[in-house]
Amino acid sequence: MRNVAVVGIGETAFGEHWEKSLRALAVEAGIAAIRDANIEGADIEAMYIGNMSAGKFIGQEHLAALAVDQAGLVGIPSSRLEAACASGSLAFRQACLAVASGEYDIVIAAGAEKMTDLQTEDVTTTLMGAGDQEWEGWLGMTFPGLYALMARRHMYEYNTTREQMALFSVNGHKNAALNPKAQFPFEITVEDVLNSPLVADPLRLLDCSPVSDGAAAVIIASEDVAKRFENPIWLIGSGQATDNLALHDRKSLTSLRATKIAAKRAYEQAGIAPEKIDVAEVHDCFSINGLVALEDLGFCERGKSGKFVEDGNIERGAAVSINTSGGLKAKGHPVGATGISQIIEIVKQLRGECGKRQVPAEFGLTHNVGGTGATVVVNIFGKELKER
Amino acid sequence: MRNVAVVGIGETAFGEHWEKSLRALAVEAGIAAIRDANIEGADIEAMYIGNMSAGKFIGQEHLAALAVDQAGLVGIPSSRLEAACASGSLAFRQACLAVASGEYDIVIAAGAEKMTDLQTEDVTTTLMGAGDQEWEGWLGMTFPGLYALMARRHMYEYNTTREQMALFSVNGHKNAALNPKAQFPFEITVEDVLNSPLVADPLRLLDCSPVSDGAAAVIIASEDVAKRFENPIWLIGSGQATDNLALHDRKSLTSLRATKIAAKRAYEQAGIAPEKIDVAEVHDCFSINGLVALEDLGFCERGKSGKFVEDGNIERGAAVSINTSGGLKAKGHPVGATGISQIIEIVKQLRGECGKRQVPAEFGLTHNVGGTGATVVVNIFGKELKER
Amino acid sequence: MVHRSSVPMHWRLYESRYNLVGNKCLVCGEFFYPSKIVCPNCRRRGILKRVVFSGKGKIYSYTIIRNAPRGFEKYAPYVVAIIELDEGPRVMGWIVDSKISDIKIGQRVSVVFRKIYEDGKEGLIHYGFKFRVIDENNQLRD
Amino acid sequence: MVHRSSVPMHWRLYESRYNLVGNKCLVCGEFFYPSKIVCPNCRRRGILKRVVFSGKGKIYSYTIIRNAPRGFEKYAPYVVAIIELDEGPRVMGWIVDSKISDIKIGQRVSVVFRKIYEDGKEGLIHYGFKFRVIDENNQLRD
Ligand SMILES: [Zn+2]
Ligand SMILES: [Zn+2]
Repeated sequence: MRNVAVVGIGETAFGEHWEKSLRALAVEAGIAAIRDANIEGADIEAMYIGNMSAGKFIGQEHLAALAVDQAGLVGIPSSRLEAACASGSLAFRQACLAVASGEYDIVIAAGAEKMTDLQTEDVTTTLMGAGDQEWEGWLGMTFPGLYALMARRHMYEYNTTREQMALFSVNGHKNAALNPKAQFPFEITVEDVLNSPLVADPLRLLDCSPVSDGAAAVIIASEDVAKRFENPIWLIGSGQATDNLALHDRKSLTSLRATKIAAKRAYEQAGIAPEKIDVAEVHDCFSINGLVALEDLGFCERGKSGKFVEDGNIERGAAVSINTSGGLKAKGHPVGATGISQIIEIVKQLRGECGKRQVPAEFGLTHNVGGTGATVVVNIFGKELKER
Repeated sequence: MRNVAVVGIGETAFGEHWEKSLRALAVEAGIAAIRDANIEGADIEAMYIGNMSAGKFIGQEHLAALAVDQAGLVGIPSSRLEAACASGSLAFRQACLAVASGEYDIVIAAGAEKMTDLQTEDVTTTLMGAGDQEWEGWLGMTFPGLYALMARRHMYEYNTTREQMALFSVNGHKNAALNPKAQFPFEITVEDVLNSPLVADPLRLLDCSPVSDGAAAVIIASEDVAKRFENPIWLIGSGQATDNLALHDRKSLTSLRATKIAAKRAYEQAGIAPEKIDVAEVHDCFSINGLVALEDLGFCERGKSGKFVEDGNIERGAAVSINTSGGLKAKGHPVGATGISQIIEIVKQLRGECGKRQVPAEFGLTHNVGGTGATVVVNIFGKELKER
Repeated sequence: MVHRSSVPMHWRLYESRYNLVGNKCLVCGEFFYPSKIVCPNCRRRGILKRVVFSGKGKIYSYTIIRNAPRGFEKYAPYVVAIIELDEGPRVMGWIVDSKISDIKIGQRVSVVFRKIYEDGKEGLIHYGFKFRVIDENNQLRD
Repeated sequence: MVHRSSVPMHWRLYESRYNLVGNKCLVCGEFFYPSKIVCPNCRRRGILKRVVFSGKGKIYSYTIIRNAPRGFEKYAPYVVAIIELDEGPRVMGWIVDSKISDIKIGQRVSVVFRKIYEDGKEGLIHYGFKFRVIDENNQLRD
C-alpha cells in the first residue's frame, strides 16, 4: 500500500451563495486546489466528489460527471460518494485508496453542496434522508430532533449542562471570527446561545449548524509524486466505520460507536495516541455532537466532555485546539463539502498557513459524521511521512 | 497493485416487487452472495453499494449504512457510489481498487434500486436527474427522448433502420426467456417492437428498458485469498471514463466517447483485443444504445452495428454473445443494480453455470453506462489469472 | 419535494406500524422492533419469530420538535421520544395526550393508535402508533 | 417529487435563457452555450467573453416526447430538438409553431421566446427560448 499526501487545497467561502450554482461552486473550489498545487488540470487522473443530496436539493444526480465536465476535464474517471454529511470524507478516503492501489498518481477529491435553493421545510425533509426514512423520517422527526434526543440523554446520564453545550458553539464562533471563509465570522456568548429560539428541546438555534452552500477540494498524490511538492501533508492514519442507521436501534445515545471504531483504526495506523493530536476538526453539526466527539476520540473521558470544554481545553493552543476553522456551526455546513473542508483546515494548520488562528501543530485529526453517526470517518495527518 | 477476483455472486429476481422494500432487496442479494461464496458475514471487511436515486425514489439517502445495518454487519466501512445508471459498476470498481490497495482482502460490492414506489411521471422526472437538470431536464426532456435524439441521428448518418434497432430487443428477450431472474422471460418479435406505442419518436415502448426493482451483490477477494476459493473469476481489465453531461455538448451523438476511453483502458490492461471477447453484457437501456455499444466496444465497425445485428452476430454462440442475461431491456433495469447484475451474468458464463443460455466463454466483458454516456465503466473478466 | 409515496411503500409496513409487530431471535433471545431481516447476533444460525409487543415501556429520551419538516408544519410543536419497551427494544414515537410536566426520562407510557400525517391534500392518510403517559399501575394519568 | 425550486435557482440562468447569452474563448475561438466556466480547450490560458447568439441555426436531431415527466403532462406530445447554431454550439430546445412535416434534420430554425412550464399551481412560471422553422432566406414558413 502506497503512502499518500495532500499537495493542494482550495475552497469557496461557505454561506448563502444565491448567485452561484452547485456546478459553479464545485469548479471554483477545484480550480483553487489545482492552482494551490501548482499543477495543470491535465495532470489530474481521476476525480472523487462527495455530495449528499443534490438529487433533492437541485434535482441533479450524476454530479461526478457534471463536475469534470464543468471543470473542462472531460474524460477522466469521476465518482460521486455519498454517506450523508460524511460524503466529503468518503470521497477523500476512496481517492486515497485508489492512489494507494497504484491506479492513479494524482487525483482530486472534492465535496460540494447547494442547500439554499430549497425552502426551509424542504431542506429539513431532505436532510432527514440521512436518517431512517421508514422509522424516523415518516414520524416528522428532524435532524435537530435526533441530536436533541442524544443531548437530553447526555444531560441525564452525565449531568452535562446547557451552558457546557453552548460553550462548544462559542468556541467555534471565536475561531470563525478569524476565518475569512466562514459563514458566521463573529463571536457569540453563552447567553446568546441560551437566548436563541428553541429548535428541538433542549437544542436552540445557536446549537445548530446552518444551511450552507459551498465546495472544497484537495489534490492527493502518491508518495513518490508528493515528494516533488513543496509542502506535502501526509495522511498517516484513516478509519471509516458504520453503526445502526436509526437512533433507537443503538445501544447508547451518548457515544457514537462508529467514531470509536474509526478512531481506533486511525490511531493504530498512525501509531500515535490521542494526546499527540494538536489540532482537530470535529463534527459539530450540533453542539452536543461536538462534546460526544471529544469523548469518543479519546480527548477526554466518557461523560466528562462538558467539564473538559468548560476548563478551556479546546481553545486555540490548549490541550487540543478544536475547530480552529470555526467548525460546522460557525464556518458553515454545506453537508457534502464539510469533510473536505475539515481536511483543508488541518492541512493549513500543519503547513502553518492559518494566520491569526494558527496553532503549533505536528499532528492533526478530522472527524466527519454521517447522519446521527451511522457513518464516521476519522483521518490523521502529519507533517512527516510515517514509514510503513 | 494486487489482482482481484469475484468469488461469490447473488441477486434478487428483477421486476415489480410490491412486497419488498429497498432494504429487503439489498439484504436478499447480499446474503445470496455470501452463501454462494461460502463465507461468513464476519469475513466481510467493507461494503460498497451502487444506487442512483433512493433519495428521490423512497426519500432515503445514506443507503450504505442502512445496508450493513439491515444485513447485520454493523461496524464495517460502507460507501455508496453514484453515477446514475452506472452506479453499480462504480461500486464494483471502487471495491476492487480498495482490495487492490491492500486495505481489505474480502469486500462485498452491491447495487440496488427500488423504482416502483413512485408514480410513472415522478419516475420519469427522477431519472432525468442523470442528465443535465439545468439545460435538459428543465425543458421537459426525458431519458427516452435523449436516446431518441441519438437514434434519429444514427439512422441519419448510417442508414440504420428501425428493424435493426428492434432486433436488439428481440435478441435480449430470446435470452431472457431462459433466465428465471428476468423481468420479461418471454420472446418478442420485430413486429411486436414496431407495433408497440411510441414513447419518444423513433423509440417505441419495446425499445426501452423497464422500471424495475432489484438488487445484486458480488464478493471480491484479493489474489491470495481468491486462490483458496473453488472457482474465482478474475478481473483482468477495467476502465472508467466520463463525457459531457448534456447531450448537446457532445461532438457526436452516434458514439459514446466515454465507452471508447474506458474500453481502450480495459483492453490494454487485459492485453486482449475485442475479437477475444466471447460474451458481453452491454448497456441497452434503449435499443439504440445497444447498437452504439457494439461499435464503441470494437465488436463491429462504426456505423455498421445495424447490419452486424441483422446478420446474427450477437446471438448466443455467434461472433460475440450479447446480453445472454436478457440485457437491461428484458432482464430488467433497476438502475443502481444493473452494473453488478451484468458482472454476475459474466461470472456465471465463465463458471459455466448458465444452463440453457450457456455459451462457450473464456473472456467476458461488461459495459455499464450512466446517463446518456457521461459515465461509462468497462470490465473484462477471465477464467485464468493474468500475471501483471 | 415531499415524498409523494405510493400505497405499497406503506402497506409493506402496516402490520408493524398498526399492531407493533416485531420479532425475536429464538437462539439468542433478543427482541427486535422493527423486525430484523437477519439476527445481528446469530446471523444465519438465528431463528426469527414474529412477536406482538405489549406497547408498554418507559421514556428513554425525548424532544419537542418546533421546526417541522414539510407536511408536519401544522402539528408543531410536538413531542417525539425514544421509548424502551418492556420487552427490551427501543422504538421512536410521539407522546400525546399527556401533560408536558409528566414527560421525563423514565416515565412509563403505553401505546395508542393514531393518525401520523396526511400525504398532501388528496394523498394517503398514514396511521401508526403513538404513546401516552401512564402511572406505575399502568393506569392513564388524568 | 417535482422539484419545487426557489427563485435564485432560475434567475441565475435568466440572462442565458432569455437572451441566448453564452460565451466565446478569445484564445481558441470556440463558442459555448451555455457559458463555460473554464475553456475546455485552453483551461487557465483561455479568455472567455460574453456573446449573444443570433438564434439562427439548423436541426441536428429531434424527437417527439409522448410520455412527459411530472409538470409537462398537459403539453405532450411536444417536439424537442438539438439545434446547431450558426456560430457553432448546439443547444436543446422545443420546436413550436411549425408543421411536423417541416421538422427534419438540417432544417433551418430561428429562436422565439416562450413560456416553458409552470412550477405547480402557485409556483413560478418559467420562460425561455424555443425554436421555429424558417426557410433558407430566414423567413417564417406559413
Ligand atoms: Zn440471535
Ligand atoms: Zn479556448
